[in-house]
Formats: sequence, structure tokens, C-alpha cells
Amino acid sequence: MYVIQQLINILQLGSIYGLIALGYTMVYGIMRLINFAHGDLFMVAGFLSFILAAYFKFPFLPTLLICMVVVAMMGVLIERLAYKPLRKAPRVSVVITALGIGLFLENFVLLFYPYPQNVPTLIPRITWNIGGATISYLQVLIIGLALFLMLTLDLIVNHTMVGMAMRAISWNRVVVGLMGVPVDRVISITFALGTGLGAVAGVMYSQAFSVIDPYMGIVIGWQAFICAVIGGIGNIRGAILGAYILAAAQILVVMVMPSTYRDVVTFTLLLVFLAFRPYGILGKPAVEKV
Amino acid sequence: MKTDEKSGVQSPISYLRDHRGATGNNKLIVWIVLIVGFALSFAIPQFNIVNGYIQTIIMYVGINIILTASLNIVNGYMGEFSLGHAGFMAIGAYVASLLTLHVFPSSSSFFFFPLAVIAGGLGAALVSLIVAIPSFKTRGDYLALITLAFTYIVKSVIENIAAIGGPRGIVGIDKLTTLPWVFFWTVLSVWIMRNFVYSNFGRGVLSLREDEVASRLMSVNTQQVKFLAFALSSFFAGVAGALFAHLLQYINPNVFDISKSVDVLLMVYLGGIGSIGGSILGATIYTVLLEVLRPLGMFRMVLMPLLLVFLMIYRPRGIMGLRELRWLVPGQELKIVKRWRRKKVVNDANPAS
Amino acid sequence: MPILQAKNVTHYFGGLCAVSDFNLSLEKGELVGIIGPNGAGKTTIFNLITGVYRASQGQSSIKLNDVELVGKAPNEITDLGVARTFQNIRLFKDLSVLDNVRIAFYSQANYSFWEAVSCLGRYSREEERIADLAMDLLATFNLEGVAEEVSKNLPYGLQRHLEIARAIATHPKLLLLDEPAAGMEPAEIDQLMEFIRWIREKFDLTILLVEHQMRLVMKICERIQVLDFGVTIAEGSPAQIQNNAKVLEAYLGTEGVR
Amino acid sequence: MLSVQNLTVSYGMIRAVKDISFEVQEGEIVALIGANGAGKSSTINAISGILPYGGNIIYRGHDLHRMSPDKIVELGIVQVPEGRGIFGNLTVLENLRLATWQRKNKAEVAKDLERVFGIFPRLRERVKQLGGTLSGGEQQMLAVGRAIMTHGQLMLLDEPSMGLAPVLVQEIFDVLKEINQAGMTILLVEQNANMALHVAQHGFVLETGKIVITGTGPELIENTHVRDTYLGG
Amino acid sequence: KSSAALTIPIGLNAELTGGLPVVGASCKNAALMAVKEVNDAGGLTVGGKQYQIKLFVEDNGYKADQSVAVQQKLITQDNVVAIVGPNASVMAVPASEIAESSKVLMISPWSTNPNTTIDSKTGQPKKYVFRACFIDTFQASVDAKFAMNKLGAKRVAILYDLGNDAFVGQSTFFKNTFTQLGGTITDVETYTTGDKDFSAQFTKIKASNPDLIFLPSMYNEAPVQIKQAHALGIKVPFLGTDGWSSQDLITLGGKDVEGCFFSAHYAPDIATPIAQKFIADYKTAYGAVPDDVAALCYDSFGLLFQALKTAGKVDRQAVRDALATIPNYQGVTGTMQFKEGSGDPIKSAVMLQIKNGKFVYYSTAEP
Ligand SMILES: Nc1ncnc2c1ncn2[C@@H]1O[C@H](COP(=O)(O)OP(=O)(O)OP(=O)(O)O)[C@@H](O)[C@H]1O
Ligand SMILES: Nc1ncnc2c1ncn2[C@@H]1O[C@H](COP(=O)(O)OP(=O)(O)OP(=O)(O)O)[C@@H](O)[C@H]1O
Ligand SMILES: [Mg+2]
Ligand SMILES: [Mg+2]
Repeated sequence: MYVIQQLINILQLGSIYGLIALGYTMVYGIMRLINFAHGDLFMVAGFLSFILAAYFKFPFLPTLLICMVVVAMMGVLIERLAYKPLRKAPRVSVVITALGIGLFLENFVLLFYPYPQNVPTLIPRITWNIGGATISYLQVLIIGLALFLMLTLDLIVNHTMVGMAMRAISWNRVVVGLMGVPVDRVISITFALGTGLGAVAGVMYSQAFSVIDPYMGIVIGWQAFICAVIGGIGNIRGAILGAYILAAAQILVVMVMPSTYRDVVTFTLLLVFLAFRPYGILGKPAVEKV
Repeated sequence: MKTDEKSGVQSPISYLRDHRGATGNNKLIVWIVLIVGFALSFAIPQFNIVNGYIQTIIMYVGINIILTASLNIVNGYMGEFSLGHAGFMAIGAYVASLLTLHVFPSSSSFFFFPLAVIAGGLGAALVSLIVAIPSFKTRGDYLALITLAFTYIVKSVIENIAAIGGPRGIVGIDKLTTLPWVFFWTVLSVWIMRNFVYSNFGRGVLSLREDEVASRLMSVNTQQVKFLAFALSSFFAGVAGALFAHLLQYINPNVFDISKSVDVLLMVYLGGIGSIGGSILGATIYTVLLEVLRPLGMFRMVLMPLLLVFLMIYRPRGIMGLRELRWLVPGQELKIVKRWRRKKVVNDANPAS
Repeated sequence: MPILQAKNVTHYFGGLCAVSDFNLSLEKGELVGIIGPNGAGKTTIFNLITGVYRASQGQSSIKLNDVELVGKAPNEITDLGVARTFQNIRLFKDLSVLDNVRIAFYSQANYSFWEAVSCLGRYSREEERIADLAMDLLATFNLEGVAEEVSKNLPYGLQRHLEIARAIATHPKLLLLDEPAAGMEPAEIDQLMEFIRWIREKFDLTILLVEHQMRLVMKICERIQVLDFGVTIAEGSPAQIQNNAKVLEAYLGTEGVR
Repeated sequence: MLSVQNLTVSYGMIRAVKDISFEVQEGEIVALIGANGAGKSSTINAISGILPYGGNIIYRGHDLHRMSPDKIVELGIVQVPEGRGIFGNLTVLENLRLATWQRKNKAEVAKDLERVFGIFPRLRERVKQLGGTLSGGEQQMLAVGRAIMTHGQLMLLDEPSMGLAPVLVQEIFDVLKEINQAGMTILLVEQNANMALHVAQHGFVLETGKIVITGTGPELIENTHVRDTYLGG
Repeated sequence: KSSAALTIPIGLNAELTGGLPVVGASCKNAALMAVKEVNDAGGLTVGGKQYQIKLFVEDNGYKADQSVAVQQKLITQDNVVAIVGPNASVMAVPASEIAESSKVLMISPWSTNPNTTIDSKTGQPKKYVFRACFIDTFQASVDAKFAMNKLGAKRVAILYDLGNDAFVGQSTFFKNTFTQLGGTITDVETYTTGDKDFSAQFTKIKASNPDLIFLPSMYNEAPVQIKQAHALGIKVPFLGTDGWSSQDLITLGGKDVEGCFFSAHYAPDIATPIAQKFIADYKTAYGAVPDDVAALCYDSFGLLFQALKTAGKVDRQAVRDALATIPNYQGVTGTMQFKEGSGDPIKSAVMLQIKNGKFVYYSTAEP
């Protein structure tokens, strides 16, 4: 029962990481941009869901949909205003801009909500008992959603024209236009999808942990970034895989040794792992023909 | 001495062109600045020319210059994206503080403090191997992850060692960091990093940023270069950490979290990558601006990131952007073509030699 | 004794055999061309010689003056005396022309890290020496006027010249040129031909050349080896190659050389 | 069909193309030749909407000014860019498929795909290989193949023969003639003036951003200046 | 008339942004209230003259280096007579070094780390550093005794934040006291600041089968933690420390925190008249029940004003000396008086229970 419970824990934590990591990977895969504002958009989604649920008494599904749409629009807007002018600039300039946007979002939300908030429960608290271990409806939902979104995204990116265009943009943006592809629109779709996913993560997270604060995007955002890279950044399936691996590592370490060693051991394992697979699980080194 | 024999091609910004025409008498100005600065660094605390608060900020500026310039070696000159500077800083801070607290006698700190600072730097440089070795195999965002993981590891290791205070940190560190010391270390660090950047090794680092494959095929020992760049960069992060600890008089693992790395990162890119002068400006402007905007209270933290974003949009390469302040470039470097021409004229005149 | 001796060199990309049982022997001072259809494995051979790719070990052997190159790092191989240019120009784009050349002097700078950071000892003397050498080299290539220009702003032809200058700065015995005439018009190709002959004399080089411009290959190569699908299909003097039926079919085309 | 009037292209302070005008008639092959850095690519890129420019470019009555590249493709102008511009992370097939972004008719797309594979059998062998690992020649075939898949009426080719084996250069030019006969108008930028002028009905010689000589293909071949510098005496 | 008014500059060094904005906000609210009360009443009479209090509020951003800069700014630029704050020990310890070396009185409302007031070099108390709260060791032993004697716990598991020095200290002291009393610690688990998922730790704790869980954590963490524990089927009670004492604990925790106990600095429901007035005023001004930090911060100002009056002159040294010898100050958080030659007050702790969505007084622990 103990082990089963921990396995469920791994699945839940991994799914939460995964939902955010997907957004990172998505935007990275296309724009070669580590969107460090992603964690904060996730946070914004959490607060939005709080506002909708607490003040306007929206039920779950509308809340989720509105959050997705609004945050996706924010993502697109941020891309238009802050990243697009930097299309010709070095890659890091955009990364730094993203960091700046992230800091701005955090502190902006902080102006209005300096106190942590309690998000109303929108999902019925049903729990099942499996041989002493408990699993809730919410957990099942989160896990299912993570896997579903991963498969959907994978389908979009690898098997549709838009996905193909996205991958082509990541290689050579100018030439994509010469193929008759509206580059700006594809980039907007990418950001909409990526941040929309972050919004899903934000809403589900707020339901799972109920307490939200303006800084929650940072910690979990960095962790999700790590997941995306372990999986091979830019790779959709890799993101989910990386998320479950990081979650498993963190929880297993706690299981077998004092939890004070959790970070040391997890991150050392990570370094060792990268020494053998320098480009993550499913990542490939950029093909470069000399 | 503009040489325009070629036609048709002009360069938009040629970073060398910017210090073309620089002459030897810059040297004089530099010396004057140094001497006056050093004298002031003694006089200010002695005669309280400015108040303690401003003195503290000046010292932060100095320490931040060291941090920024050293991170610029890896992030700007080598073109990597390291997120682990706070980790190296932590190592420097801990090593130096433990030495001044428990090993060195506190009586002759004038002699021992620099030793402790150097030891802090060396400690950080040694540990930087952990990051340098994976960098032989991978780069870019994967290396960013490695450095990020490294920060977590450093923090967590310190938290787990009760003997060095664990999460409670180290208290009661002597306030050995003074204005003259900060001035001295800042000048020394900038000078050494400048020398490195304009040496054979520095050019090797630059070539890595431009094209790693080509640079190996042009005989650059990339492993050596990466190793040196990481070691030097972390050494000075360690030095800055040591100075920081002896200014704060208290350190704990939380002081060196990712947000510290992010701060330094922002200063580097604000000032401009691949430019020591940029680092000096970036660190100064960022640190001073944060203080100047203090009266805005909460809005300060909303305004600062916005300013940064605007700056990035209008100057994507930072304030200096690959260019260098003229007086930071070694005179020798500026005169290569001129000297060579003169020599050639002489040689052509007497072919016997 | 041959300066370069490659035996049974084989290389796979996944399942694709890009080079198979390649043999080559170069005498000192020779100028040899490798031609062959696109994708025949020519660039791959350059990459194998210079250590960018590692030839499948065990059977392959590439010896420079009897020193085995297989298994060595690219910079070690360069230090042993092999230099190259690239099919797609790979200059250090944002650096000045002078710096491009000075970087290639990396292993010839005789001063330590400590001397560098302290500006002491041999540092200044060596820096001056390298700078002068680099300038001399640029002057030999008529590039001294653009020494301080950022290399990406040079016209294409000059970039090709700079690549060669940079390669020569590493002090090679063997120079590998990968399509040096790509994108040049006939008048320029003629100049380039003279230029290649001239550097061979001046720097005492052995040259191995890959090129699709027959105008150049047929005029300056003393010997030509033809590759197809990673396999050598013909070898000989330009005249022999031009009339080789296999080569005509696989590479030159029915109209032959124009 | 295409009319370029007083075209000027600048990079910051540098003017790469200085006030040139020319026309391309329906069904023609027009060659644009010139040395390195003459401004050939700049001209082509301006037409494709990648570069901002001064002057007017009119295509079948549409003013292309400030039009985005994808809109221009929609009008029927396709470009085979210099350096081929293959998407290295996409397979050969995906590269070809992407070029059909604006095409709705699946059956025609399939037919064109067969046509491309018919012209370049090598591509059929490599459908699953990543574009980035193709050899130079293979990439060039793919680039031309892609342009065919886009199904435009005016094809701009930027140095299609660069880095190709002689036999392939011939092949490519044969293919160009073939697709031209099938109705495609072609604006061909070439260093290989010899080949280009032999297939072209008209030609322009560009030197440091200006058109210095204009004429029909045979006229240019006979021109002494052209003979000396571009045809190699 | 304003130009003629005499003023006393006082500094507030608070964590208004960063990880603990609630603490900073409460502290600032209480400070503004305390100052306003005095000023509205015509000012403070010191040495026969009426002074207006001028408050300099500075944000330390919850960062140690900024805390130092702010402290320097208040002392050397704003020339304050004394400083209240910072609250969190990570900020308070380095700030205390500045206060000590500048010989400026500093009162930390809420820093419970022993090192804040102790000079670790000599082991002697710092001369210029005071606090308005009890210290971690005392609190932890109060909790341990309470767990054993009042709640009858024999087997206790602990979960704490490894990145927070206050909680690390509290856990260690709790563990020591509790085992000395004959209890068993079944499991000790940790996490890192900012973690949101504690399921692995609680699953492990559940397996160790405790009858109480000691949870020294923040008001914004404890609700999440307790909810997760409940979701995992843990039914034993939780015991917390002063980090819990914010109304937010209840807002965030709802039913899940019902019935839990924690040690605190004061009990809003059995307050003395002084405290009741404070609570009422605070409620009118800010619409919320003041938490521990607010109460302690208010008391810090009370102590300071008292010391100023006693000193009879606006002088840093005099104020410090007056404060050190203040007899039985009646504050919101109880009666306090500083130990001989120490900056730590002698004061009691209270145990509170959460009942019907309110903090309810349970018992008092005398020092
Ligand atoms: N990194 C790689 N991964 C997979 N296949 C590769 C890689 N590099 C080259 N190839 C394949 O190996 C074969 C030989 O390539 P190579 O670049 O050596 O050809 P080449 O003879 O230089 O052709 P070209 O004249 O067009 O430059 C080609 O079919 C190419 O697709
Ligand atoms: N991005 C750029 N920035 C600055 N100058 C440029 C840029 N691109 C091209 N140029 C300059 O514009 C001029 C014309 O370039 P263009 O590429 O159009 O020439 P081209 O005729 O196509 O030459 P090539 O045969 O080498 O392809 C050249 O002098 C070139 O150096
Ligand atoms: Mg090749
Ligand atoms: Mg061109």
C-alpha cells in the first residue's frame, strides 16, 4: 500500500510538472526560446481561476476554458509586443526579455494579491481506496489530462501541416515564409498553444494545492524547465517523460533516505545522467553538417 | 588612420573600429582614475565623505562588477548560458568565511583576509570542474540546466552539513570587507579578466562562441579553453562571494539562490555581452537604479523589469553590445596594424635586416 | 614516403555507408583532386581526416607522416599539420579578420595562462609576434587593408581567401580545400587557380582539393580520384579522368567538361 | 508578368541594389547574372518580400509593396533561395509537403509529388532522411523540388547550380527547361553564366547594384564584356 | 506650525516584497497605526517637549543584502533614532550586525532566532539589538511539553522546511525536548522552501504511524500541507508554531485546519484591555484581525515610545539604555521585560486552537 501510494504520488506530481513542461518545450521547439515567463503565466492562470471561481462563482469547465483562452491571448500578446521586435536579435536577448516579463508578471500580481489566496474547490472531492492507498478524482483527472494533452500535442506537432511549419520555423524562419506559410500566424499559434497549456496546468494546480501566491510560478517553473530539458528540450514526449522521471526521482529519494538529501541526490543523479546522455532522453544534438 | 583601400564593403558596427584611434595617453587617464579612486576609497570611510549607506552601495557596486564581469566570460565571451553563478559565489563565501572564522587568527586580518578571499576563489574554481567537464560534451540549454542543477546542489549540500551551520548559515563573520579592499579587488579582477580576454586564451573563448567546430579545426584546444574560462569565471565569483560574506557578516544558503544568479544575469545582458566595459556599466546602473527607485516601494519591482524589457527591445545586445570601452582595451591591441605598418616601412627601407 | 596515407577508411551514418574502403596516398608537394557526384562522400573524407568524424576503428587508418590520425581530436590533428577550409564558409563571423587569423595561431602562442592574466613574461613579446605574423599573412593574401573589419562583412570572394589564410596560419603541411571555387565566376576561378598554385609554392604545401568546377580541377590537379557512393571508381591524371567512361556517366555527364 | 521599377535595396547605410528596372514576360526564362555581391540575391529577396525596398514591384497588376512573403507566394511567386534553405530537422518528404501549405487539392499535390520524384529519383530514395544530412547536391534537388510543389507561376531561382556536380548542373538546367515548357516562368540568378544564358530568352547583367547590360540570351553570349568576365573567355 | 514641530525619526525595515509579503504588510500596518496614534494625540513627550514621530518605511525585498543596505540607509542617511525590524531572521541577523556596530537601537518584532541578539563571537548578548518576541528554543520546548502533557502524544513525526532556519531550529529543539520527556520521534521529514507537493513525505510519515505531527511552517504552507495529509488519509492532529499565526491560515485552510494547535505570541480572544483596543482599532483601520507580527510590531513601537519617554532625550544611546531597563511593559502580547543584559524579553507563550474558524485561547506557558 505504501509503495502504491507513492506511485500515485509520483504520477500526480509528474503530471503537474509535465503540464508546465509541455508549454516550455512547445515554445522552445519552435522558437528556440526558453520562455522563462512561462512559469509566471502559469501563475497568472492560477489567479485568474481564483478570480473566476471565487468572485464570479464559475464552475470548473468554464473556468478552465476562460483561463485557457485569456492566458493564451496573453501569451500571444507578449510574443507580439516583447519577443517579435527581437526576431533578429541574438537568442539570449529574448531569453532575458522573457525573464523580465516573468518578473514583471510576478510583481504586478503581487500589487493586487500580496496575500496567498485560497482557490475554491471546483472539482468534487471524490476519493477511491485501492488497497489502503487513496487516489482522488482530481488526481485521475490531472494524470489523464497530462497524458491526453501530450498525445494531442504530439499529434499536432509531428503529424499536421501546422506542426510541420512549426518545426520548420525552428530551423529557418525566413525560408518558411517562402513556402507560403504565414510565419507570424504560426508563431502566434505556437504561443497560444504553449501558454494555453500553461493555463491548464495553472488551473489544475490551483485545484490540487488550493493555495496560490504570486511566486508559485518560479519554483515550479524552474522544476518544469528541468523536466523539459531532461526529456530533451523541444521534444513533446520527452517533456512528459522528463516530468515523471524528475517526480519519481524526488519521491523515491524521499522514500529510501532522509528527505534532507532529496535535492542533493536528485540533482546529482541528474548531472550523472546528463553526463551519459548530454542531450536528454529523447533529445538529439542539433544536426550540423560540417 | 582609417584604411579604406577596399571598396564596396562597409561594416555596420565593427567593434574594433570603435576603439580605433585610441592612443597611449588614455593610459594616463586610467592611471589617474586608479590613483584617485584608491585614495578616495581610503578617504571616504575615514572622513565620512558620503554616508554609510552610500558606502555600502558603492561596495555592492564593486562586488557586482566582479560578479558581472566574471559571468560575462562564460555567458558573453564563450556564448554559454550559465545559471549557476550564485552557486560559485556561495562556495567562495563559505570557504572564506570559515577560514577567517575558524582557521586564520583574527589579529592580523590585513594579511589573512586576502588569503581567505583567494582561497574562496580557488574553492569555487575547483568546484567549477563539475560544470566544465559536462560542457565538453554539451552546450547551450543543456548546459544551462547543468548549471541550474548545480545551484540546487550547492544550496542543498550546504543545508545538509551541520558543521557549517546548515540552513542557519554562518553568523558573526567579521566585517573585513572595506571600501579600499573592494576597490582593490574590483580593479584587480577587471584587470585580470581583461588580460585574459585579450590573450590567446581569450580569443580561443571567443572562437568557441562563434563556431566550435571551426575553432577546433583551427587548433584551438577547446577543452583547455572551456576549462580555463569556467575556472576563471568561477574564481572571481568566489572572490565576490568572499567579499560579500565579509560585508554582510552573515551568510546562509538562501542568500545564494537562483534569484541571485538571475540578478547577475540581468546585469550582464543589461551591460552587454562580450564587453567588460558593459559589465561595469551594467552592474553599476542596475545596482544604483534599484536603490534610486527605492522610494517607489512596491512599484519599483514592477518598473524595473519593464525598463529591462524596453532596453532589450531597443538595444538587444545591451548597452555596450559587443563593443568595448576604449580605455579597457590593451594599448598593444589597438596599435597592431599601425605598428606593423611602421615596422614594414622600416624593413622595406633597409631590406638587409 | 607519402605524407598522407589513408587505408581502408570506412564510415557509416547509421545504416548509410558514406565512405567505404577509401584509400589514398599523397606524396609531399602534390596537388590532388577528389571529385564525384554530390553525396559521394568527399566532404566526409575531409571530416574523417581532420577528426570531425571518427572513422570506424579497427580497420581504418589515416597516417600523416606515419602518425596515426584516427582517434585523435581535431585540434591535435591540426597541430600535426593538417588544415582545411569548409564547403560552407565557417569564419568566426562576428570577429575581425585579424582575430580570425590570430585564433588559428592558438597552439603557436608560447605563453602560459599565468603570463596572460598578469601581462608578464613572454606575454607581450609573443602577442606582438603573433600579431605581426598574422598581419604578414594577411598581407600575403592582400587582406591587410581589411584587417580590422568584421569578417562577415567581407565580400564572398575575400571570405574564401580569408578562410584559406586562416587555415595556413595553423602552419599546415597538408591543406584540404573543400569547394574553394563554389559561387565564383570564371574570371574569379582563374585567379583562384593562380592563387592555389602560388600558396602551394609559397608555403610548401601538399594540397587535397574537392571541387565541382571542372575548369579548376582539370587545370591544376596533378592527379584526380573519383568517388561515387563512397567508393573510388577511377583514379588518374586529368586527361585520363576526362575520358573515363564510368566518370563520364556518373559525374561529368555526356557533354563532358566545358 | 513581373515588372520591377526603380528598385532600391539598402542594408543600413549600404545600398546593395541601386535603382534598377526590368521586366519578365510570361513563359520566359530570364537570367540575372553578376559577380559576387552584385546584388542579385537582394533583388530576388525584395521580390519575395523578405527585404524592404524602395521602388515598385508589380506582379500581374498586384503591387507587392509591404506584402508578406506568404501572400506573395499565394500570388504565385516562389523562390528557391540561395544556399537552398532546406529544413534540416524535417525529412525530405516533410520538406516537400510543407511547400504545399496553400494548396487544397490533394490529388494534384500527389501528382506533383510523383513528378518531383520522377525528376529526382534520388529524393525518392531518401524520403525519410532528415534534410540536414543530405549532401549539397541532394539538398539542391530538394529545394527545386519544393518549389515545384508550391505550384507557382513564377519561379525565382538563386544560384541553383552552386556546388553541384557537372552532371547534375546539366540535369537541373534540363529540368528548368522542362518546367518552363510546362508553363513556368523563371527568373534565374546564376554565376554559371554560360549555362544560364544558354537556356534564357533574356538576360541582365548586374554589377555593383546596377544593371549594366540587357539583351536576349544569344546577344549577351556574344557581348565581349560578358564573354571576358562571366563566360571565361 | 508644522515647521516648528519637532520630529523623532524612526525606521522600519520590513519585508514588503519577496517571499513573505504578508509579514511585511502586517508589520507596516501596525507600525503606521502605532505612529498615527501617537502623532494624533499631539506627539510624544520627551524631556518635556512634544515630538512628532517621523516613520521611514523601507523594503528589504526579503533579501539579506538589501536588508543590510536598508539598515545602513536608515541609520546613516535618514538618521533614525531607532529601527524596528526586520522580522524574518535571515534579514534580521545581518541587519543586527549593522545596528550593533553603528550603535543604533534595533527591535525585531518577530525574529525568533537566538543569533539575532547574541554576538556569536563572544557568546554575549548584543548591546543594541532587542526583540519583542520569545525565542525558538523556548517555543519549541513549550510545544514539546504541550504535546506530551496536554495532548498525550507519545509518538510524534516532524515535517519542516530545510531552507528556513527558524523551522530547522524549532524542529531540533522540539525533538530534543520531546525525547528527553520520554517521547518517541517516529519520523523526521523535510522539504524545500517553495515546495508544494508533500505527498511523498506524508506517505512516509503515515507509514511511521505517529499520533501527532509537529509542523513548524508558515501560515501559507500549513494549510496546503494539512490538506494533503488529510487527502492521504492521515487523521492525527497537527501542532504548529508561531509561523501559523495569521488569519490567512484559516482562510486558506478552512475545515482542514480545524482543531489544530499552535504556539503563539498572543491570544486575540482573551486579550487584555490594551490588546482589545488594539485589535478593535486594527480591525477598523485594516478590516482584519491583527496577526502575531502586527501585534509584536505594535509592541515594538510601544516599547520604543516608552523608552524614549524614559530616556528624556532624543538620543540613540539614551534610548537604548532606557529600553534595556524597562520594567514590566504592558503590551498587546503580554507583559514583558528584558533579561538582565540581554535583548530577549521574558514573556509567556500561549497555545491556540483553531475552533469554528477562529483562533481560540487554550493555555498559557510561562517562561
Ligand atoms: N551527419 C550526417 N548524418 C547522416 N548522413 C550524412 C551526414 N553527413 C553526410 N551524410 C550523408 O553522407 C553522404 C556523403 O556526404 P558528403 O557530405 O561527404 O558528400 P559530398 O561528396 O561532400 O557531396 P557534395 O559534393 O554535395 O558536397 C551523403 O549521402 C549525405 O547525405
Ligand atoms: N545582411 C546584410 N547586411 C549587410 N550587407 C549585406 C547583407 N546582405 C548582403 N549585403 C551586401 O549587399 C551586397 C549585395 O549582396 P547580394 O547578396 O545581393 O549579392 P549577390 O549578387 O547575391 O552575391 P552572391 O553571388 O555572393 O550571392 C553585398 O555587398 C553584400 O555584402
Ligand atoms: Mg561536400
Ligand atoms: Mg546571392
